[in-house]
Amino acid sequence: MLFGSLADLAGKSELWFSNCQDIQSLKDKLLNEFPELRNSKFLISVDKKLVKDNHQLQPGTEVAFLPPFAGG
Amino acid sequence: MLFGSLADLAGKSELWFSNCQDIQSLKDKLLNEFPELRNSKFLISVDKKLVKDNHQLQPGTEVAFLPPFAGG
Amino acid sequence: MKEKKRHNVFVKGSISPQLIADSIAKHSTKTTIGAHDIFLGQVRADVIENKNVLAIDYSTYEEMAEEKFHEIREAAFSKFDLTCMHIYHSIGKVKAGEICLFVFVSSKHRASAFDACRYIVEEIKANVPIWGKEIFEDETFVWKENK
Amino acid sequence: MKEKKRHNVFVKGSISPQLIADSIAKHSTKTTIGAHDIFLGQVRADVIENKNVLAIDYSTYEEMAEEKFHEIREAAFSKFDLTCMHIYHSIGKVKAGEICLFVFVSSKHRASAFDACRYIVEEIKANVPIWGKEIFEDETFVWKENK
Repeated sequence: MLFGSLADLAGKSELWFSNCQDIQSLKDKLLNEFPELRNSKFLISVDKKLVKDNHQLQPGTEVAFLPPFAGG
Repeated sequence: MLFGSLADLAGKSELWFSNCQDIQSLKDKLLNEFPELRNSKFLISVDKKLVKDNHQLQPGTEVAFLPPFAGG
Repeated sequence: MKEKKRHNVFVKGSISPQLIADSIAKHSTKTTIGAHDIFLGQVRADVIENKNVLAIDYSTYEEMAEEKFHEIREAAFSKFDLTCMHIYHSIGKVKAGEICLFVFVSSKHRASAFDACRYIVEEIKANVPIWGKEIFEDETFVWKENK
Repeated sequence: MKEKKRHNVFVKGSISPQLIADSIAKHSTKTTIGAHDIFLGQVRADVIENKNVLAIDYSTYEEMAEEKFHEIREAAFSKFDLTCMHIYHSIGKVKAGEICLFVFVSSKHRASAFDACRYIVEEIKANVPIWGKEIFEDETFVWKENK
């Protein structure tokens, strides 16, 4: 899932990727498909918890790319 | 002038004393007239500014005895 | 002097939530404000020697209190980067559960609003000549003292 | 879960002064409260590259945001001695001058209310997945970023 500026740049907010063992490989696929996201800062969450690049993924897991927060 | 608990204890809030050269002598006269105030804590103001016991007084000056504040 | 007259700190009786809402609403035209911090003092139904406080009856040395509020206001504006600031304090009887102090500070960014609001409240509690009689159910009372 | 459902953090559009007044009024029955601290975030009409911000359009990752709000709430209650606490945040469009965040913390004594309110606001700004599009007069926009 893409939020905020990332969804704007990619033109969509939901995407499905198969065969991603970890966050790093998912990130590579995403940036390959949407090179316009390469200059964006973001954090990554898996099942609503922030994670690092090397976090392992299971098929069907909900991963979100979160640009800098602006609440309040 | 007496405020709060001091006015309660003395039964009045305004008093006139003559021949007081400084705060200490005024305080002595007050506590002499109202011994019930002897156990009370208070600050003293002259013309709305806090002062010390040895502050000099002019005739006609407004002196106030202020028990502990409880605003808010 | 004009500035001081325009806005009287003392309010007879409790401060109503409606006064607070109206004050907030008035700030919608000040579009450089990004943060408001509001402190409200509420009268507690404290139990003192087995008796419940029903209300506090506030009194003041008004001329001196107004000077002190003015000094606090000036000091807050010089210490912190504020857009505006309002203080209301009750005088007379305020029942337990009602509001007796309303400090409202607005600034561009949140840090100044937080710092200033706390500073102002501490200054009021320590330095403004206001007294409060805590009145019990049986109409006896004790004089409150700030810590 | 019950506790969380009872009170939804997100409000569609701006937070009205009336909602704030109603929240304050509801606390008059809680007579152990002596101090309330309220933080309000207001949308600024900032000028960015010579264009005025007219409004911010807020969006969120709602499930994650609700978990974060819940964590912040639990942490605040465990760190500070609080009587109660309420958080409201706007979602969707909020015009410059309108309120987008309302944090309301109540405690027996003032120190806990001040400490907790500031803690909660900082946590929300840093850790809750909410985004804001700053919309200009000409309908262009930039994405806001918290400091």
